[in-house]
Amino acid sequence: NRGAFGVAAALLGGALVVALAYPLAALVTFTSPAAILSNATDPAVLRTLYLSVYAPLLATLLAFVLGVPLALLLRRGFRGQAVVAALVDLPLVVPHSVAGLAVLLAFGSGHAFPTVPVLGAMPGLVLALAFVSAPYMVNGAREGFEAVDENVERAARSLGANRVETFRRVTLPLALRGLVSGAVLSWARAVSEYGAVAVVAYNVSFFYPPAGERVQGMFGSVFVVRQLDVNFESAVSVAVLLLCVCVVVFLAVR
Amino acid sequence: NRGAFGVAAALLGGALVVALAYPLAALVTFTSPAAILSNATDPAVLRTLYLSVYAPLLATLLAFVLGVPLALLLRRGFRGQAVVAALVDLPLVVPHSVAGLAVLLAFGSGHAFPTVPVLGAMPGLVLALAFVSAPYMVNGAREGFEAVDENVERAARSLGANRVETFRRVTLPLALRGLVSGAVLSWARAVSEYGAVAVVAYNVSFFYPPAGERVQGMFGSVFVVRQLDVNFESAVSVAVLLLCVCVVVFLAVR
Amino acid sequence: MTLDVDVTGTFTDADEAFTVTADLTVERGETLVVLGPSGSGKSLLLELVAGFHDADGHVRLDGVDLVDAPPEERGTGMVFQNYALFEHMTVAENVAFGARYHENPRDADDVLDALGVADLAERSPDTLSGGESQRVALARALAVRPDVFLLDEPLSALDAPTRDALRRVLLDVLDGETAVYVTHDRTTARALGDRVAVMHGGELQQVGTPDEIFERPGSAFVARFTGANVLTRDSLPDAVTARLPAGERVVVRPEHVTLDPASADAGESGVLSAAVERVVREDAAYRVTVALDDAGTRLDAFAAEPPGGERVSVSFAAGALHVPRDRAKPEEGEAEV
Amino acid sequence: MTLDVDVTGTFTDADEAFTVTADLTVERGETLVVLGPSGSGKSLLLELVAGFHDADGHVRLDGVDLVDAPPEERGTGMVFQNYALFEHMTVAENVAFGARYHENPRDADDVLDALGVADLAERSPDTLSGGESQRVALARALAVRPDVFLLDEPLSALDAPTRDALRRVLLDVLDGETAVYVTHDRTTARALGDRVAVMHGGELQQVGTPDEIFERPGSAFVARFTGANVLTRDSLPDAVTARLPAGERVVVRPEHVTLDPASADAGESGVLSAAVERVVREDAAYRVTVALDDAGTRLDAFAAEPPGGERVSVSFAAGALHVPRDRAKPEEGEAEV
Repeated sequence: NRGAFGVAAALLGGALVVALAYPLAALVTFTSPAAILSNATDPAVLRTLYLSVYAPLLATLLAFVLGVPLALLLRRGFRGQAVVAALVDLPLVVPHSVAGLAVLLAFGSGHAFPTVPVLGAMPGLVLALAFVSAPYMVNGAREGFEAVDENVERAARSLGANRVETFRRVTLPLALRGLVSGAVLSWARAVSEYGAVAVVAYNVSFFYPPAGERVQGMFGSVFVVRQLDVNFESAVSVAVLLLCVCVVVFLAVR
Repeated sequence: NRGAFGVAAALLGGALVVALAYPLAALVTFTSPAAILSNATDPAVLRTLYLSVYAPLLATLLAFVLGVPLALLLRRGFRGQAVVAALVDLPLVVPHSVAGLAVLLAFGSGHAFPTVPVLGAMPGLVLALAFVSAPYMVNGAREGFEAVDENVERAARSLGANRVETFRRVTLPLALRGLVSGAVLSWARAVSEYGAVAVVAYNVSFFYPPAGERVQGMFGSVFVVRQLDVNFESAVSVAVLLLCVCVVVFLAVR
Repeated sequence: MTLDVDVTGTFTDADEAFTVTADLTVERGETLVVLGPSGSGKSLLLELVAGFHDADGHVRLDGVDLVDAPPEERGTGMVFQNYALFEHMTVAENVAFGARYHENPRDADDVLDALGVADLAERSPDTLSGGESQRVALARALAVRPDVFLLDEPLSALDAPTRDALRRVLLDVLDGETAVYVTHDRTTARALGDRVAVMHGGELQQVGTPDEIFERPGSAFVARFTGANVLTRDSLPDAVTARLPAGERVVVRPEHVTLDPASADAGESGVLSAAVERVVREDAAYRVTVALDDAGTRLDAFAAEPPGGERVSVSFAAGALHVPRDRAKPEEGEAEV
Repeated sequence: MTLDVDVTGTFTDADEAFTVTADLTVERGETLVVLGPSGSGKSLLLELVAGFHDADGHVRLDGVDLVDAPPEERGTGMVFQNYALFEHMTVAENVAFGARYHENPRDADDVLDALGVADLAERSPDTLSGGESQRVALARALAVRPDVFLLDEPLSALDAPTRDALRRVLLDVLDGETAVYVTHDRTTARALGDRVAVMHGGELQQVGTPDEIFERPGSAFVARFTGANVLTRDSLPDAVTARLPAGERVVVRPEHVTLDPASADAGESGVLSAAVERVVREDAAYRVTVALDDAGTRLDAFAAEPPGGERVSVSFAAGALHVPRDRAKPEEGEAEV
């Protein structure tokens, strides 16, 4: 009995493990490491990789600055909290291209910030990325804060630390894991984004330190798709490089 | 002191709430409900909506059948569990278009299933959706199972229920919330997908019950983008309709 | 410091409001134990005194009202059931945490040494046993020389022998300190309390010395909660109850019930006959449960030796019977648990 | 049913292996209490008997070895500290859960009635108090007429008065049943145990009747854990220890220590003089801690009345002193907690 149950579970579960692992293996083994490295020296690919890491970083920074205070408020509780918590989770279920369209309609020319270029520009890219990735930051921070035992903070207060000192010396260090994990997930989500970027801004001009000047570059996830019909092997190479960046960061957090 | 701290948090947090709510509001109010409804009667739009709900449903079903046993195994624990758990979470950080490319390389013509059409076909669409959404199913189910107190199951065993009966009468009912929430999140994630679909299969032929025959249709998130340059208002209408479907399901779970 | 508390606080949880109200004074150097069942509001009262919730009324320390002061300005030292140590610091850092906020803190090593845990100084809190954790938590509070110690069931999470050992430590530490100590355990209350306040349903039922609370409970609830027998007046013969004041219930502590071998005295004035139902050995004596012949009422008695036969004579020490002056809500919470 | 256990199980947590091994017999109708501190492996032993882990050795019920049988075929009825009720069922459904797997189950309503909680039948478990939950858990186990009751600290999560009330219920329920009862509380062990097994570090230290365990502890650990004074032989005068068997430690229970007003007897054979350090009222008596003059050794005594002065004479009842035959690892776990 135990046997039948266990074997069935192992077979079905194993199938899923294979189904998840096999595509990534197929991708990584499609081309040789040498080919990937030679593609990686192409200046356009390097600019793309830089943009794919840098723009999500800006988006995460934005999400961090705005999201950590929100997580604190959500933990403390306030009237209408349920509505705000639902709103924070909403981008998780909005179709990606719809999210892009929404950001475009909200912040595009003539809308919220008339003087900020959005369509096809860096601010638009960062805004779109922040929109889809902020929930990860807020939820990670919130879980981090909620894992801090209230009595531990009370002990600190009772020992003479005021609200700010208690936050700095007790709450923040204890919630740090949650904050970091939220930030990394938020960053990874931004790197992954394709739909919203494809709608709002995938080819943008940005300052590229190695060149010492502003250059034009394409966001990685879009570059992969655009390149498919042009140079399949180059597309795969960029895909593998992007995957490696994400996996390294992902493993670093776990 | 408390004041300054609170006001700063409220301002920053409030800014994020606005930044998340405003784009969705801008999208919904861009066009009139009447225009949306009139677009919704377009047969092509209806087919798109049907496909956007139906294909994710199939992907979720696949993820459910394979994912629930895997969640059970992960909860029970086994050698190499950490590796499998990491692998399950991996699709969460794989860039969406990279995921599509990986699925294409793994299951496309001449690969894993030589006789199953993948590129531009329904099986490919479902596989791509399942790849990106399975982690939500597995993690939801796993959380559901892990929330079941081990002693409650032990009590059932001690009262005479065997492993299967205990699962059916105790574990499953108590984990149901987690299973349902995992399935819905998985479905919502599949509906949202754009990148992988755009790479693997966005225009597919499928059986459409209202017409009683196979038709050609486009996946919603892709339809929105393709339609942007053709008919902006129709694109927005489909976006709003897709958003509504997702929001309704999302609110139903909470 | 003298602590003078007269506060009311209302807490809402899942749309149910619960009000805690208390009026009491803790004299300088006195330990007041707040005794009550789970859900009686005793921990919330402590949190009101510590300043973690908005409260109406006053919390005066040597006459200075602190009811609107933040927790860090109240000079309290708190100890919690779950220890609440700072997991990201060593034991020594935990104990030294409050030093910078106080003019004359105690040295961390000295305090740890005094509590017998000097060797733990460089350990991380998550490597400590329950008893060790609580000693460190106590050391941390001691280090800031608080005006008032507030202790929220510090022994409840510990196993019995550790609890006994730490109770002795607390007796030493709290000697001469002003303290409010919350517990559900009557033995701890009697051991540590200079005075005891019994709480139930968010209100104080009775405040007094341990002897007053245990020997002269103000209500049937207090009597039951402190381990006394609560009998109906009808279950005792008139000869026994004749001189008692009016009241439906009669309270007698098991240590004031005397059991003798069954004899012809039975039926005599003030001597009842009863059947032995159960004998259980406790620490210092046997707890004997007997059923009175006439009414079938059960009561407990302590005896140095187990009764010889199945039948005994029951008598009460002079002045042992007490009629509680039941307060407003006599029946509430009296149900057997 | 007679339960005959001789098992070894190894548990690995965070790369640390912990082995639990026990050899004991529970006679038909007998309650065996496994007494030990947190982390001693007593709960793991119960889980080995219940069949939740792989074990080497045998678990025989009336001679039939069940060591490889799944839990549902072992005929056990388990009660847990955290109640472990089925939250998705009503109380009545909880109690009726096992009926379909047994030929002659008890009626759910009858069992609930017998435990005084018939009125809870249609309630959801999450609306119950701790005491109510544990009565329901007990009813659920009772309903299947188990061959052996296995109880894992069923009273530990309850507050003191609820614990006392439920301990009385357990005395009735377990009367005549074969049961293994795990606890860290010596009072519960003495009240409920026909025999007591003391566990420490995954091994049984001593198995015996409560009197044997409490009066004749086999090791200093058992003595301390059961509340006895453990003294070094040197701290007592030769006149007192002369007739004792060889051994470094001398054990005496506080109830066998007699305190008398300080007198000229001091210095006489067998009478020691001491200073009173602390007097604490417990349920049945005063616990008096004294420091012996010569060695400064502290020991506890029970007294019906608090001592009159600061100095007392200490004497021991005949046969009260006991030298434990310490087992293999005498020092381990003896550190003060």
